[in-house]
Amino acid sequence: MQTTAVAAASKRGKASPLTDEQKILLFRNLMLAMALDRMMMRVIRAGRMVGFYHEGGIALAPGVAAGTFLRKEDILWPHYRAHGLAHMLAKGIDVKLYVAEHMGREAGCCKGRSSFHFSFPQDHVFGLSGNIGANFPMVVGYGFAAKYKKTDQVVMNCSGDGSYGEGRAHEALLISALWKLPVVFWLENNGMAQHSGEQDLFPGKEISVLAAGYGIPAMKVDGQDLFACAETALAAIAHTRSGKGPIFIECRTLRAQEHSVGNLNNEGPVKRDQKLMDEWKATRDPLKIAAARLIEEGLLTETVFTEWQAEADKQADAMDEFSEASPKAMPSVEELYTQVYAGKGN
Amino acid sequence: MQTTAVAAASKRGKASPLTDEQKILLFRNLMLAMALDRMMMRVIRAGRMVGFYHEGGIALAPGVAAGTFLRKEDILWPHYRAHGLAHMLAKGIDVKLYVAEHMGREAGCCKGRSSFHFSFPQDHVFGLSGNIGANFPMVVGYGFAAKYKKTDQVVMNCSGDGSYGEGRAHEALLISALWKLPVVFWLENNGMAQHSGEQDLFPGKEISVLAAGYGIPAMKVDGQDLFACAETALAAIAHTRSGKGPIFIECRTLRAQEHSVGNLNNEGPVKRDQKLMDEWKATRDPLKIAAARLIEEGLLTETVFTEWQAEADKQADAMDEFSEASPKAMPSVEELYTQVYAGKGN
Amino acid sequence: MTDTRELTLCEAIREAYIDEMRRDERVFMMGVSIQAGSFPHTKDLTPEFGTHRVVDTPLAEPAIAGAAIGAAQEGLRPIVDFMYAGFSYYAGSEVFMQASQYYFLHGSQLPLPLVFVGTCGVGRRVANEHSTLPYGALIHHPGIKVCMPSTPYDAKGLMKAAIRENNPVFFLWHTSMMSFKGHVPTDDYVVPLGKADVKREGTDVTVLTAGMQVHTALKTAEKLKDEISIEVIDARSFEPFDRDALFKSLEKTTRLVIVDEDFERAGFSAEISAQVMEHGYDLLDAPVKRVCHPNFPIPGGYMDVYTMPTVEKVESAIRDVCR
Amino acid sequence: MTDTRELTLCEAIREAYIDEMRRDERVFMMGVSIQAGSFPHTKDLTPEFGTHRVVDTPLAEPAIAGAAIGAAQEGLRPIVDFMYAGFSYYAGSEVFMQASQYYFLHGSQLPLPLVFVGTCGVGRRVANEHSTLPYGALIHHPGIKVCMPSTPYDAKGLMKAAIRENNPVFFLWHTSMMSFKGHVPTDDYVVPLGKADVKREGTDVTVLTAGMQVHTALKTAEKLKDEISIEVIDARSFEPFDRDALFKSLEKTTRLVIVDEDFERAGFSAEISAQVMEHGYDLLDAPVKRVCHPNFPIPGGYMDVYTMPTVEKVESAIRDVCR
Ligand SMILES: Cc1ncc(C[n+]2csc(CCOP(=O)(O)OP(=O)(O)O)c2C)c(N)n1
Ligand SMILES: Cc1ncc(C[n+]2csc(CCOP(=O)(O)OP(=O)(O)O)c2C)c(N)n1
Ligand SMILES: [Mg+2]
Ligand SMILES: [Mg+2]
Repeated sequence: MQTTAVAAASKRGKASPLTDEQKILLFRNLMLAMALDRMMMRVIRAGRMVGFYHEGGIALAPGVAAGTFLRKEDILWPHYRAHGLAHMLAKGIDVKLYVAEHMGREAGCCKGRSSFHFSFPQDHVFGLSGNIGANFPMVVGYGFAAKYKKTDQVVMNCSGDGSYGEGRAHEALLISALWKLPVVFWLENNGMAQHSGEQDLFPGKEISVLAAGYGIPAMKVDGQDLFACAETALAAIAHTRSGKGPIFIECRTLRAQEHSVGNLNNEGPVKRDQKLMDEWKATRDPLKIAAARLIEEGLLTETVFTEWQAEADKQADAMDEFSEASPKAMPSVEELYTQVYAGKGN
Repeated sequence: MQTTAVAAASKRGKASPLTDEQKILLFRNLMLAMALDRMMMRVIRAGRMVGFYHEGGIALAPGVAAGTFLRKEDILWPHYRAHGLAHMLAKGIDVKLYVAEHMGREAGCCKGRSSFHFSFPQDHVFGLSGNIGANFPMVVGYGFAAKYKKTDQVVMNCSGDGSYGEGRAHEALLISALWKLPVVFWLENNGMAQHSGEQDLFPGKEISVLAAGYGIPAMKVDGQDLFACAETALAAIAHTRSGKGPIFIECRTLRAQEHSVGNLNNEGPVKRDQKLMDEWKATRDPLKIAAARLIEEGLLTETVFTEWQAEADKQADAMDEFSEASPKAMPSVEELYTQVYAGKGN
Repeated sequence: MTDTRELTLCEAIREAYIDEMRRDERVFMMGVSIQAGSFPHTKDLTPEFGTHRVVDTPLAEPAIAGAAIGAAQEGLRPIVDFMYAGFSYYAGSEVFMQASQYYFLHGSQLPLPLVFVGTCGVGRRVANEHSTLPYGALIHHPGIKVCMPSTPYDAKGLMKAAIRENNPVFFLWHTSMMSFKGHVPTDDYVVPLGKADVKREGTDVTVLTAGMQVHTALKTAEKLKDEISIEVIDARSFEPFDRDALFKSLEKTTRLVIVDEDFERAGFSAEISAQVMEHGYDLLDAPVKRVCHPNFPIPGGYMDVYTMPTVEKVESAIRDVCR
Repeated sequence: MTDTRELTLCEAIREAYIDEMRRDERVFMMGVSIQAGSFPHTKDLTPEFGTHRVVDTPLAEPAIAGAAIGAAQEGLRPIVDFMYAGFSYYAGSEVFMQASQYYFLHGSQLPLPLVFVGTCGVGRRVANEHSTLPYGALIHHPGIKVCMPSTPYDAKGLMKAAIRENNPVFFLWHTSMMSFKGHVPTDDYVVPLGKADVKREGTDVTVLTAGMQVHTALKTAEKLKDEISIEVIDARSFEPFDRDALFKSLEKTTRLVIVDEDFERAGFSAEISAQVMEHGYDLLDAPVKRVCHPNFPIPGGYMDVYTMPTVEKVESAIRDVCR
């Protein structure tokens, strides 16, 4: 029953367990994730998306960190913010199929019918759900299956502070601890759920304190610090992969914009402070923070930054184009009726 | 965020905050509760009960303690074991109407139609539910109402260790802490839920450790020690009544018999140890423990014990007779159809 | 004569809240992010009523649904807003079994005045939980009343009736109708639960429907007006259901089409068809037809154009029953 | 010829578990107190299969329902026993929306082979959660198959079919039938989901029913045999429903009574009545009649004698349709 506050790893400089290659990979993943987030915002603003989009903004470092070190067979439940694009691209998933899904296209990963509640079964990613907190019961099943099959799969279970209001979170924490399931409870705590601030959501500030009640070790990390998040993810994955049972990670991050496109941006009845959010964007942008660190370490130059950035934007745009090129998925009712049940069992 | 292990008060002897009158009241309440439990067992074994009965046995001290100091307007959710009879009679409720309910009689508190999922609205007792854990969402409502109406009502929320598996428990703990609701989380932990032992139910031994995660103070008490339970109840009620928000009490008790009448008595696949249970009955019977203490303190003699015992048994039998004398409730379908909705609103 | 103004559906609901919270101190509201107004019907209520009567809750649907029951038992009159009605499935036990059944099971002693609110509806392309219309499932479980307005007028009146009702009511509203405008009186009025409304009179065919689909039915009636005279009945409440109004119409038309955005199987339309079978068989000159959501999950994407009731589908059903 | 023995309904289910767990390593079971056997169908399975395949869980229905989905997505074939089916309402979202809808919504790529099990039924006088038969509510939500046996033979065969099925199945069994005995083959067989069974042939009236009520129907048929020839059809699965079998029978009898222990409103019987209205209108010589649980919560106490379908009520419905 230990609660370890991990000192922000970036302060430890060269002591980081991350290799240079890993740092660059993480950095470029974050760059792409943020480029994708901007592209998605353009697409929804242009009215070309079906359904919702929830901007990631400057909150994507935890997702990149959570995804980057997973193996293909590890199970990932991505946080729904920015629709898990950061998590998934970091895991190596071909997310253009998911972009197409957002646009309701035939090329979509779920044939354009899932809205954003998609699945990539072959990549061991099984969703997002319209009901926040739906991950919790499911991860019990993933963790159970890993133990049952005697694999060393890890379950990376990402969700927001809002989701920890649901009783389902308790059930998952309890059962994961009881059965020593390989589940990383990866909390991306931005202190907000829709239009409610943390003072209306949780009695304390740190949700990770819950973990102790179940005997689950917990760590906290600055969610704006990509490399700190990554080091924590490595530690968490190693912990669970070695059979030690679940672990709880609280990444503290920021929501510098409204909940979802076209929404209010309030905390309860009060409008949130735009100046503060602008300041966060200026000073707490994880890409800028990571870039400064890489430059300091001689791993990056301004020129390379600009080059990579252009590449990331191009990649993002290509996904948009790929999606637009695919026809709108509009199967008939008759065809859909054939899709309700899977064929023959065994 | 404090977890206070309350030293068994009985050891503190005269330092107890309980008056002699209170001790005697508690003792006689327990005596009656145990007499009622035996009577209910006779009734169900004789095939005269409709529905279930879950024997209380030697686990009724916490319930008596939880109920005895409540005011009429305080809300009580009784633990379902022994169907809350101990809790309710201690609160001063006319439980013969509930006995009649168990027998499906017209005199039943809910017109004989609730099985054991009764309610005494005028006494601020609103049930038991077929779904274990149903108390948790409801107590949020009771606590909210007390605060909203600015009364100093206390909500005594009694349930077993099994119920704390449900996510609804988390939601109630979280919201009660967040809103500082006057809820006593009164856990009667017998280390069993139906045919599962605690090793299959909770990762640690003490469920009260959960409370710390929400910043809820917690106390533990020996559930076989009536007076220790009572002192803890007094402290818990005082705490919540004074507006300090919720409190968590873990009473450790014992299940010395099967889950419900006619059931197996296993822990998982293994039969429970009958000798151990018999030993508990011999050495851990709360009435015997309390009697010894009262005799030691000069508040009871063997003769008086026998007298009171006979009185309690008579009272219990009278409830059976009262119930038997009432006709079986068998309204027609037409009549029941008039009972679905309440009349005019306001 | 009462004054009326144009209000949106959400503004009309909001006015009902304001009226009833002014009238009765026991009325309060809870939900996730209702203070800001995740939808406009709860926007800006705190300046007048405070955050203790318009309460933001953590995400914990079972707890807030159960809290409504508990608070009602302790004498309050709660309104619990689930945001999307599909989220209420987390509280399946509290909604389907507890709220609806406790009054009866506990001996019909203690009224449970509470209102659950949820938005729903196909056509915004957001799939399952954000679309599901739970009325078919709700009415299967006895003890809870269920309504859904098709106009701002009905929205305000039904909400006021729901809040004054002494029983649990699930008030549904269609997300696509958020900004639908209509005349709403300033004066106090209620639209009673259990009273259908003839939204258009006709003599050849009755179309029974509710919510958003009232408008599909009205458009169809308009389109066919030179050929077939269509009576459009807005059920407004699914439970209690106004069978008298329906049968009165059938006496005239002898033909029935039910238009229902919810899943077809074992839903509201099935029930009405079965009731007509049992109690109105002799009124009919043709079998009842249903136009519903097909029996597959509500997809996201562009498929809603095929899965929703449309003028074409309603027209074709009408032509079928007239054959 | 295959050997048969007399087994109870629970023993028959248990045999299906044993067969299928032997056949397929991916099959496992979870539930509250299933190792001991809170009901006999899971009794004493751990000596052969171990506590890792017959798993006792904490009380946490949403988690174990969701765990079934998760484990199925990861290639296992879970059986989740809710004990009483009414407890599954805690997992309303997992059962009604997620298990049933994910296959379709996720592009019909990944089968979800899982079995939910729950006991239910009126008549043991234990009221709501311990009685509720959720099949009416379940079939309203597309994507999940639902069945309930009326004999030990069907119990074993349906359970084996459910376990081998590549889709979510909710297997219900009636608590009052726990000890019902019947012949069960030792050889491997399945009773396919979606196949009704004519439990008694007749020519005058069809009685469609399932589970425990098959026996009420059979008793009624026996009672009236000299007067009215009654065909008793056991639906066995509510979804998929074997409409062909029903219509074949109706072609002969032209009269239909549906006997359904679940709530009447918007349930299985309503759906079948509506389907007959839509697709079999011309087959009928009288309107379909339903004999169901009345539209009020299932009371405890002695009222079940009035609320359950009985021979008297079924007889009276039969006489009505024969008039
Ligand atoms: C069961 C349920 N309740 C409410 C919602 C509405 N909702 C969607 S996202 C959201 C906020 C979630 O907050 P959090 O988990 O902290 O993620 P964040 O948006 O802050 O990244 C809410 C309330 C929902 N989708 N599902
Ligand atoms: C939601 C739900 N799940 C399971 C059950 C079956 N059940 C009834 S009592 C019980 C055990 C409860 O254990 P606990 O709360 O510890 O009380 P105890 O019986 O030990 O006094 C169980 C599993 C139920 N009634 N409701
Ligand atoms: Mg958040
Ligand atoms: Mg217990």
